Amino acid sequence: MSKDMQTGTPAASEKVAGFSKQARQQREIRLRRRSTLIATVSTISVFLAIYILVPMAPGWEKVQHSFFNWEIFEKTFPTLLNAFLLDIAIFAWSAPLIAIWGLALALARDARSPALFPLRLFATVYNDIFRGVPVILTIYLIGFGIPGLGLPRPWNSPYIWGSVALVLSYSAYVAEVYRAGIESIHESQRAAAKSLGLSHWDTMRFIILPQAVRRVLPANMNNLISLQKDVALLSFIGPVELLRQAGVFKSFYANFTPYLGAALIFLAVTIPATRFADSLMARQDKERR
Amino acid sequence: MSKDMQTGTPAASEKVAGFSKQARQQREIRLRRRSTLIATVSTISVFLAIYILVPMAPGWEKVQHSFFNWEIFEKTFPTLLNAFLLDIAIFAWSAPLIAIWGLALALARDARSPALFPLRLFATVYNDIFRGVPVILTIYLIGFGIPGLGLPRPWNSPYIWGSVALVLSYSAYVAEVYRAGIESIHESQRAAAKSLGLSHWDTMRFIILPQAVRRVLPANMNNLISLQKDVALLSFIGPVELLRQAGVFKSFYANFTPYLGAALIFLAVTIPATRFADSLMARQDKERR
Amino acid sequence: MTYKLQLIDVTKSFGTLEVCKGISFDVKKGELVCMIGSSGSGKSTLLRCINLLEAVDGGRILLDGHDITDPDLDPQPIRRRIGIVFQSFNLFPHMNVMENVMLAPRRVHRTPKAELLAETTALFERFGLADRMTHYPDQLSGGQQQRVAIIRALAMKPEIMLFDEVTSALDPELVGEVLDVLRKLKSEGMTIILATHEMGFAREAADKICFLDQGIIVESGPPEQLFTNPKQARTREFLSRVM
Amino acid sequence: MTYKLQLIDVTKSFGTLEVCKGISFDVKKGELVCMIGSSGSGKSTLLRCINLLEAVDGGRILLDGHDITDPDLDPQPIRRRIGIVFQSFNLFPHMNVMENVMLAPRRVHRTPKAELLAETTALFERFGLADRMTHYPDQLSGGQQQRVAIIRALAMKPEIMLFDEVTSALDPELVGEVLDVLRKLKSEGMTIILATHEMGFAREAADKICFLDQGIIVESGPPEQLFTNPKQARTREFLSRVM
Amino acid sequence: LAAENCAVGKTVTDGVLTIGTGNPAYFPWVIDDNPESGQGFEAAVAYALADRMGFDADQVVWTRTTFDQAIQPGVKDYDINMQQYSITEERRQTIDFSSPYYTSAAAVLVRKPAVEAGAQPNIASLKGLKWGAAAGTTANELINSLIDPEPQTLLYDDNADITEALKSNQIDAVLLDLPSALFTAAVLLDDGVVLGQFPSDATGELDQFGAVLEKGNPLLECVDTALAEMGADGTLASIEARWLQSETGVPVIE
Ligand SMILES: Nc1ncnc2c1ncn2[C@@H]1O[C@H](COP(=O)(O)OP(=O)(O)OP(=O)(O)O)[C@@H](O)[C@H]1O
Ligand SMILES: Nc1ncnc2c1ncn2[C@@H]1O[C@H](COP(=O)(O)OP(=O)(O)OP(=O)(O)O)[C@@H](O)[C@H]1O
Ligand SMILES: [Mg+2]
Ligand SMILES: [Mg+2]
Repeated sequence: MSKDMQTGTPAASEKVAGFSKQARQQREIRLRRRSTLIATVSTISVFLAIYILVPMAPGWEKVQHSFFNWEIFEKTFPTLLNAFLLDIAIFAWSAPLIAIWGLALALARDARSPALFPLRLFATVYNDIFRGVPVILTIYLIGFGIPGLGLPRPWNSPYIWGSVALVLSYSAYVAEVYRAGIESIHESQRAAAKSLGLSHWDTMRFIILPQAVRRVLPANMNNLISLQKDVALLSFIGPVELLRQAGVFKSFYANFTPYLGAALIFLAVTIPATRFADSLMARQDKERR
Repeated sequence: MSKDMQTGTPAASEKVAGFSKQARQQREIRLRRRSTLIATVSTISVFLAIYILVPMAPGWEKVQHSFFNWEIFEKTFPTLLNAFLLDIAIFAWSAPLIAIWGLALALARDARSPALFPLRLFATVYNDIFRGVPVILTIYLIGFGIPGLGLPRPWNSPYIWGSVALVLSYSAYVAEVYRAGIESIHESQRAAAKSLGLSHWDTMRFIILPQAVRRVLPANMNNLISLQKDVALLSFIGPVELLRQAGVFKSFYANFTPYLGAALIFLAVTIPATRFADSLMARQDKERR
Repeated sequence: MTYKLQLIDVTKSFGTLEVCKGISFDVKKGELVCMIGSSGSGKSTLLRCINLLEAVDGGRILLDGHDITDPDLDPQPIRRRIGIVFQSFNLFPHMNVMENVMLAPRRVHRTPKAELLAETTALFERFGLADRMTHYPDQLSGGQQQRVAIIRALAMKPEIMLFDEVTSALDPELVGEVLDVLRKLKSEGMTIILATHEMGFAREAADKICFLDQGIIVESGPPEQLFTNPKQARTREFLSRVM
Repeated sequence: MTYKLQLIDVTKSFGTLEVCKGISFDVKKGELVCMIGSSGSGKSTLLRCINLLEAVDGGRILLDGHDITDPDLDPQPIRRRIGIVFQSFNLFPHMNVMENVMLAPRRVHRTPKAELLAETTALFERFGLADRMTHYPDQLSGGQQQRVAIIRALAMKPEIMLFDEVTSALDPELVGEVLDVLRKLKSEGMTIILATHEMGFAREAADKICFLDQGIIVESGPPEQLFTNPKQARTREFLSRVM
Repeated sequence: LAAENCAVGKTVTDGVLTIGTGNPAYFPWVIDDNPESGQGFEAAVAYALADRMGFDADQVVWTRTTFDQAIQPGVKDYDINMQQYSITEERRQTIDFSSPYYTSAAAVLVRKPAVEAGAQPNIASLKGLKWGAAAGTTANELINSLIDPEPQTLLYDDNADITEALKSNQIDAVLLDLPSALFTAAVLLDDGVVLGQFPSDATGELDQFGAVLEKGNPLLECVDTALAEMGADGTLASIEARWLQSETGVPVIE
């Protein structure tokens, strides 16, 4: 039937043959090549311009000496890398605690029985406070303050109390993310669970949480990336992690190149992590459509 | 018809009268009262317990002296408030710049012509770098580095370059938020605009951006709140704003009460702002359903 | 006592919006009652009230002669006796359909696993989905999903089934398979209340039609009478629009 | 030259998925052609190809005898000659409906404001929406929204109108008002291509029906023939499922 | 450690004297950030002090703390901490100080361009400069009380930051203890100039360095006794002469 129609169509166009698949593909390849060429040329010229113009600034040599000093970079980088292990360690023990405590806070904010009102109030006030105060201030207050209360030796360590400060701060953010996830689960899912006779807690445990936690994974990945960077703030109360080590080198050599090294180390971790979070997010968006 | 049916129904239940609206309401009021009572009692008892038990802790007097020292609070708070004016000023001139530059970056990442590839590449790399490096490092590198290039006096001010560092860092976050907003606009809206013959730029300007910007308002509010807190990091390159002023007092009196004062000032700004952002978000979620 | 379910002057408001303004009707055991009416007339709300997902403001709902709107009653055991299937978002997307079906009996009835598995498999076989038991909801067509939702409700062994426009979100081709399941349930003696826009099905399968408009039952009766000879002007107008 | 639009052996793939496998048909001026077929058969994709929202992989599309698939052509002037209305998400939610309609003529045709206002008002009046011009889309019912979407496309003075299941997302009661608009357009001589599930309307109003299945036109012809006496087994099967 | 020694049982670790210093520790107080060598003024004082208290050199352990860390309240993980802490009444509320081991003049450090622009060692001229100081130190107080400059003073975490701010011309002048000022001018800056120093009667007690101890630490008496002896027998003076540059030649500010 369709064959019939096709031959029945009068060849009215000037281009009787149309554009064959091959012709079309070749044209496309040509177009793409041209684009690539334009892109390459314009990119190279922009970078060349930067490369040539910046060093012409009057203070460039000084800046180069202070910020892009290869000699100092070489000398300090291995130690910096080593100091980064401490960042990783702090991150490694803080992150699970944040996940757990954040979830507990989210559930507390969702508590419905009137007898649990203090719990709900507590969680609300808690989240307000710890999201409202800069992390660095929380670290100062808790990291310096609590040990100042006269705790005996191993228990007054800034590692402990700095991590506690991080956990307290970040769990507030994570709790809000969980809560958003819990609230984003369509009302009908709760209704369906309820109509089957499932209890409030069973509904939470089997229906809402598994979906909510998965849905907010990208948002929590972003929180993790922020955490990885904010671990550096612990340096202000003593622990010699990456940022502090860079600061020590900076003080010692009176040169900022170690900070550049620190920035590179951070980038090496955060860029792949961010990419991963973005791809998670993109995949999720796609699925939802 | 329905009247008929109602009287035709046999009064089979034991409770012939059913629960009248009044009876139901009264029961509900009673229930609600009971809940309120339970809530009040449990809240009060929890706080009472805290109020009585905490001062019995061994180190309480020291804590009170170091953290809740009314005398020092009184002495330092006015100066702290005054220092906060600087935070507000830095925030006030940085925020609009961040909004504009962030939007420009988002549009650059969305650029489609091959000749604009360097722009797209630039925006991508830019966002990766500035989201990957801790803000404090960016502030050090730019706040000290650029003035070191030999700029003449009013142009090398740490206020300027600290703010520039903030703008550069935060616009990367804001750009990502805008981009998510742009991508969240349903494909069909673009298709509808395209099918009407609108150009790429007209589609962006009249169709996509107005919707996207509105949609990401809550997310950007959250960025603003973070910014308000991170303004404090400028203190590391010189400006004596709230956090630094509190630190100076802390060193001077060897007492943490000034930090508590600073925390209170931050909370006074961030809690209402967070509440506002949350309510924006909630309203938006509701609308979308 | 032959009535399975009776609604007596049920009222329900959301804030100032009165959605049900005194609704009364009754359903005998094994009957299939269809509720029709335009969007916003209160059909869904009424079904949610019967399932106790919403608390009524006034009036009574009697299940086997017992008032189930008593606010002192625990709603959970009552809900188990009444199955409901919604228009969409029915299934739990993170579980395969077998887990979807087995969750509630396992948690609520504490049925032993082996017994439950046998029962579930039997149900899936009965409704022609035995080969899909380990699929996830989004791997199934809309019609299959709705059939699984029905199976899930049946697994709790309810005495009444409520259906809220279960075919509205489906492609026209998939409507038939779900309606077939309803026919089968009716033939097996299930008591059914159904809100629907499928006038053809309502006419063919229902024992009674209730036409709702703006929160009241304007007219009700057997389908032949209501469709061929509606008494009320409002009913006539509505039917002319949708048929 | 009597054909307004001709498709000759059009093919289109998404990755490895061949959605159109060589589709040919033609539309005369003033004709109303209906495309029917199950979900995923490629109806929407075909309409999007005609509107140049998707680039075809092979074959040709002739508008008034000129090939519009030439990749060197600027697609914008061609798109203006072809109006399209989608199933949903049609209107721009942040503008009132008058602004929705006036945006494109203002930006593309640069029509002077006064003239445009008069034209737009006339259009709204013609389709019975004169009192809704300052409403926002979400203040209108689905049917009214679709009518505005049609008005918006008409404001660009297109030569052909494409409709992609414009009634599928509507409540059954609202379907009628949109179909009335289509009837009116046809009676005014507009050339129309329509993908639809409304078999009743297709039968009544179409000049030609094309039945698509898995990316090819299985059968096409005048509605009486196709509905009463389909030649292909696949057509018969499809019709039995949806009617 | 002899049983009759006053430090017995009073140190963090028995038989060992733990001394805190900065991270890094700055020249000329500690040379090459290596206090164990005993090189540098504070390192030398520390070993002499330890010796007086009955600890051998190998019984001395160093630990690092930030400036802020050392003056926070609470249990310390060092016995004494020496990093140029000025003794103040306010700080005494929370921590204990030994008697001073050094009295430093407060010196004004600038760069050549400022001198060429007319900066002079008198209050009137200093008032117009843009000042910087280290945040945790008493320098900020001194600037306010002695100079009261017109532009707002900028505060930094450490000397390196201050130096960078000077280099990039964000500030004109900083107030440091004289040895640090001399060192910074000579080593860290190409064109540093120590413009002048304040007479010690102007600065009051703010320029006396003492070792920090935990509040109520019984070791304090021990340390004070030892320091008093070292002052009396000229030990402190000879260490100072060895490690700290002569202060003559820096003009006194009127
Ligand atoms: N939770 C709620 N809060 C406020 N209003 C509600 C709520 N649920 C329903 N309504 C309102 O009650 C009215 C009746 O809604 P209902 O869903 O019962 O109608 P319906 O007959 O099922 O319509 P449809 O055919 O569209 O499903 C509507 O106006 C609706 O907006
Ligand atoms: N942008 C795209 N990328 C990949 N696959 C697509 C895309 N658009 C459509 N498809 C696929 O092409 C096939 C045909 O889709 P199309 O929307 O044209 O069908 P349809 O006949 O309009 O169906 P419906 O009745 O559901 O609207 C489907 O399998 C669909 O998943
Ligand atoms: Mg409904
Ligand atoms: Mg389609």
